[in-house]
Amino acid sequence: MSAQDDIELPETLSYHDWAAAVREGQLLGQSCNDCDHVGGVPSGACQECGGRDLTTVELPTTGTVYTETTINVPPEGFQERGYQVVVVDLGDARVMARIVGEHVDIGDDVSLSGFIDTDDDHPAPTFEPDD
Amino acid sequence: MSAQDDIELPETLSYHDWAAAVREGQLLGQSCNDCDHVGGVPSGACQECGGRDLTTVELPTTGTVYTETTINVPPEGFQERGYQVVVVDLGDARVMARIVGEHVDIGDDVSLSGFIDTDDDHPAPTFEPDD
Amino acid sequence: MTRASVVGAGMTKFGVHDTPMQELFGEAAFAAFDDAGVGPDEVEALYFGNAMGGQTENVTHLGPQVATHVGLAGKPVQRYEDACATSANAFKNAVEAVESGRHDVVLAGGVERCTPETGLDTDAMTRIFASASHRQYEQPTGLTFPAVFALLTKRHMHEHGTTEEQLAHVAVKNHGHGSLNPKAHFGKETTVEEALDGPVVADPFRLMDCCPFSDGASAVVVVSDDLADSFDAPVDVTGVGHATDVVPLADKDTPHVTQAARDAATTAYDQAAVTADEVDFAEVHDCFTGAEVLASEALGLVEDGQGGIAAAEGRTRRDGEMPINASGGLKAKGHPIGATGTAQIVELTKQLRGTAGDHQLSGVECGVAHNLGGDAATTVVSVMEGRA
Amino acid sequence: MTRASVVGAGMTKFGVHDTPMQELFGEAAFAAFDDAGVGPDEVEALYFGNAMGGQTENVTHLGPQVATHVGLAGKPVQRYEDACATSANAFKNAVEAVESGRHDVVLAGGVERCTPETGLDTDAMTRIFASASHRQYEQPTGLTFPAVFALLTKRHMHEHGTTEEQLAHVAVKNHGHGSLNPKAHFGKETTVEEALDGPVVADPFRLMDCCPFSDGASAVVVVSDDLADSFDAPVDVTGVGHATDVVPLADKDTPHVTQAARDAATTAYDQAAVTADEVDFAEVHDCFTGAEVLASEALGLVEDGQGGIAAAEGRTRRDGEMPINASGGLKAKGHPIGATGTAQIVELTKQLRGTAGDHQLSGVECGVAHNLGGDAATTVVSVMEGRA
Ligand SMILES: [Zn+2]
Ligand SMILES: [Zn+2]
Repeated sequence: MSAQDDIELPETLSYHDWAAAVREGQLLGQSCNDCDHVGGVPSGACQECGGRDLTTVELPTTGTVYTETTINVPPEGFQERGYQVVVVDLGDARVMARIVGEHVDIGDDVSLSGFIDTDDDHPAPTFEPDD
Repeated sequence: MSAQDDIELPETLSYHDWAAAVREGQLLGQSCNDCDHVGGVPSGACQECGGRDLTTVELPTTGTVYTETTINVPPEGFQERGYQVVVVDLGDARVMARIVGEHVDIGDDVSLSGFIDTDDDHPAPTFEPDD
Repeated sequence: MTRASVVGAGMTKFGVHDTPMQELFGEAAFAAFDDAGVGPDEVEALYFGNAMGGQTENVTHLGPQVATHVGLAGKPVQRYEDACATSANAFKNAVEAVESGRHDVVLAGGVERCTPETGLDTDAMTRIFASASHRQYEQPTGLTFPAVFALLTKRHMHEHGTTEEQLAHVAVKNHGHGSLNPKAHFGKETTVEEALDGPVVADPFRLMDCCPFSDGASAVVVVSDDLADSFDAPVDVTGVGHATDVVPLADKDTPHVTQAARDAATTAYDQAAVTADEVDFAEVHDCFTGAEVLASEALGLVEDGQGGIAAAEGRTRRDGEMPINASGGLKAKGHPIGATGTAQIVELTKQLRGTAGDHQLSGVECGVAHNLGGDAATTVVSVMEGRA
Repeated sequence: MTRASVVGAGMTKFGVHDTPMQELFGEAAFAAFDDAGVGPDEVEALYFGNAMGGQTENVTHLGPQVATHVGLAGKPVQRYEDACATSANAFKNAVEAVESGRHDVVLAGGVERCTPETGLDTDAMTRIFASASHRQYEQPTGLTFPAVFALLTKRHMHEHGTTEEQLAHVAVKNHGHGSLNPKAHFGKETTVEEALDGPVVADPFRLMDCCPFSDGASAVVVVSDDLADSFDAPVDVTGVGHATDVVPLADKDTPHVTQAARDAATTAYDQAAVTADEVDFAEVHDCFTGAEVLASEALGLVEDGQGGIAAAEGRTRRDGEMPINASGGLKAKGHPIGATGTAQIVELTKQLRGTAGDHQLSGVECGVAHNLGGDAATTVVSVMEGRA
């Protein structure tokens, strides 16, 4: 049973909705009612056709690593070094996320595992490698 | 005897020269060799005619208050409140400065009294009212 | 002569918004699209204003972000920053882009977040606003932006006898105007007594002499003269003047005359072939009450030295001979820095169409917008007229 | 077709400067004035780029400040910010201003200070650079700019087999080029071994894959086609393409193809009526070695997937078939953000005139500049050709 059955998805997806969902272990995107394009983060208009008739959709929480890098020189506000940032391909859409746990390579299967909010209360989803 | 007799004035006036002079109790400006306009702070070109043939000049250290205000809501980095900032008319040129000592009004006579450098090592000249 | 036409205009309410800048801008841009009846596919470029997102929220390269949000990804996007004149400068460049035939339809607008919703307190924001003064020759004195305009206003008071009461009348007038504008940050009237009783920020300015810290966005769809008639309600841009002045302010010839405003106005009036007498109303940059006094004189709407008196006598009230800031102005409508310039264009558009609602002026055919940046060293003056 | 001509070009040495931005900019602007043989009275407007002065030094409204310094106070000034594509965007708008007849002679240029001379350490500057990534959807992961291009490059390596050795060859080549350019930040050659031995910043990028933090300024005098012949050594701007892409990068169709660069190049080549084959040399935005690989492919100078191989084989070296970054590029010449775009135009101007000195290429008649901003979501591509 997916979370989609339990909670009401917002009609117009805002950053605040998206961030609240990340904190609840859910990734929200938008599907265009004109061209079926799916966007991985909230937008006012479809990236494919510019349409504004968008439906909020729950994105899968598992996917594969599309690309990745390990950061050894972090920005101010991030204490640790050697963390891995990835773009995860979720099928219809992609999201950027932090990896927790073992290092992953392009093509590896990963699952949503939680979030970090070290950056001034802005949450970022975290993924971990599947066994 | 003015300081001008003692020290060599820089041929091309830079901010660093100006700031060093402020720390030494001296105000440096530039006189245009084409139109005689005097600028109150270093510039690459004359404000009047655009000419670049400028001579560094020592400005008077006494003048009258051209305009003034007292600031009760300071920016971050300035602790005190209720300080007075003025534009001083030095004759050929004007400079912005901080007042130390008694409050002054437009038209009052003031003299260069030193400098403050509370702002990240950038000096600002200070003036005080003449008796 | 028509240089370009505004065919769509939109803005958010100015005030406190806990919303990322792209979403705020989207609200204004979509309102402008809908007003014009265009979709993003018809819009060829974005001329975008944001003054301080880098400092307030660590956001740069915001142009393509907001373009993505409104469906314009792919198109050329340029961000302008000229302190408080940020989006008027974007608008000027948008007008030139359609006038020259470079583009047919463009979007111009701006967004800013200045309220404590960004996490920054008054001291921090006061320092950020001070970044528009000279880093080497002004900021080290502890100068603030209220103080910049206080220095100009004090000299004006000295030369012309302008009084604190007259300044208070500007605030009272603009709060009165703002109370009729549902988009305004402040919806409440005030009194001269109340204004004169407020705490001093930088004398002669008390709290009520200063515009608020606001969040908001505004946007307009700008098209070429040729295309304008194919839209429902075009309003013509007949002049846009843009001038600068010497920085720092102590080096200006006569700081309080705001020469850049005079130069920009001369250019704009010449282009539009109008005189100040033919202007029916104006939106001017009243970041502080004294700034409105200086602007009303620089634009020739009031005689030199008479700006304070005109306000006190009600001549610049919405029922006076020369209504100034019928929207409430920056003072009451609010001042989300990068959104202010195009918000003035939104206001002119609505007034000239007769669709300003409760704060509509009657019988207006020619309006002027005056948006300044820094210590008035950047000024953009725009003349708009109803399409014949 | 000639859209505009560059008749004067100047830049500071890129490197470490303990000098306020107006003075740095002045050095470049005066060099451009002198090269063109114009004074400030003949220059009608300033199109100015600065990316992050607000964040690094609490300086905004810098346009009128630098204008004052170079004798242009009074004239219209507009500041552009599009992250690392800041001054290319200023240049584009300058070209359009003279092409349309709005102005006859304008100055375009930019300045930036990024070194620890500003008082900011690596962590602070890394956060400031990250401001060009998405505040809500990218920065919270701890993303940095080396990491942005690492993500693009890693995917390119995955799809095309590009190797770290090939990336190192880009660094070695550009350091070799930079050693011939007295304006370059780095004057020292390096080796593949040395490059592969450096500490990892964001894999696959080691220290030598990354451009330095630099201070510097650049400026060019741009005039209309009609006026160009009255100057000594005009170089024609025959195409300028400007495109954007979706932000954030995860939402881009295929991030590592840098579609905005392909779109901008198509526009620029079409305007110039040239094909990539007719290009003799290019300055591309090699903020990281991988970025040069992506750019060389996006511009069609190298086949898709061959960017790394081409560098390793010396095909993009100054003595190769398609010299890329003969100036040293961002990698060795340096990358004072807001100065980089017009510095590429300075380089093209000098190469096409045959006055580049020790790093002059032989027989070049058509050059391309590629300046990107953010995660390549802004790209400006310019084609320049010697005047017939
Ligand atoms: Zn769609
Ligand atoms: Zn002169």
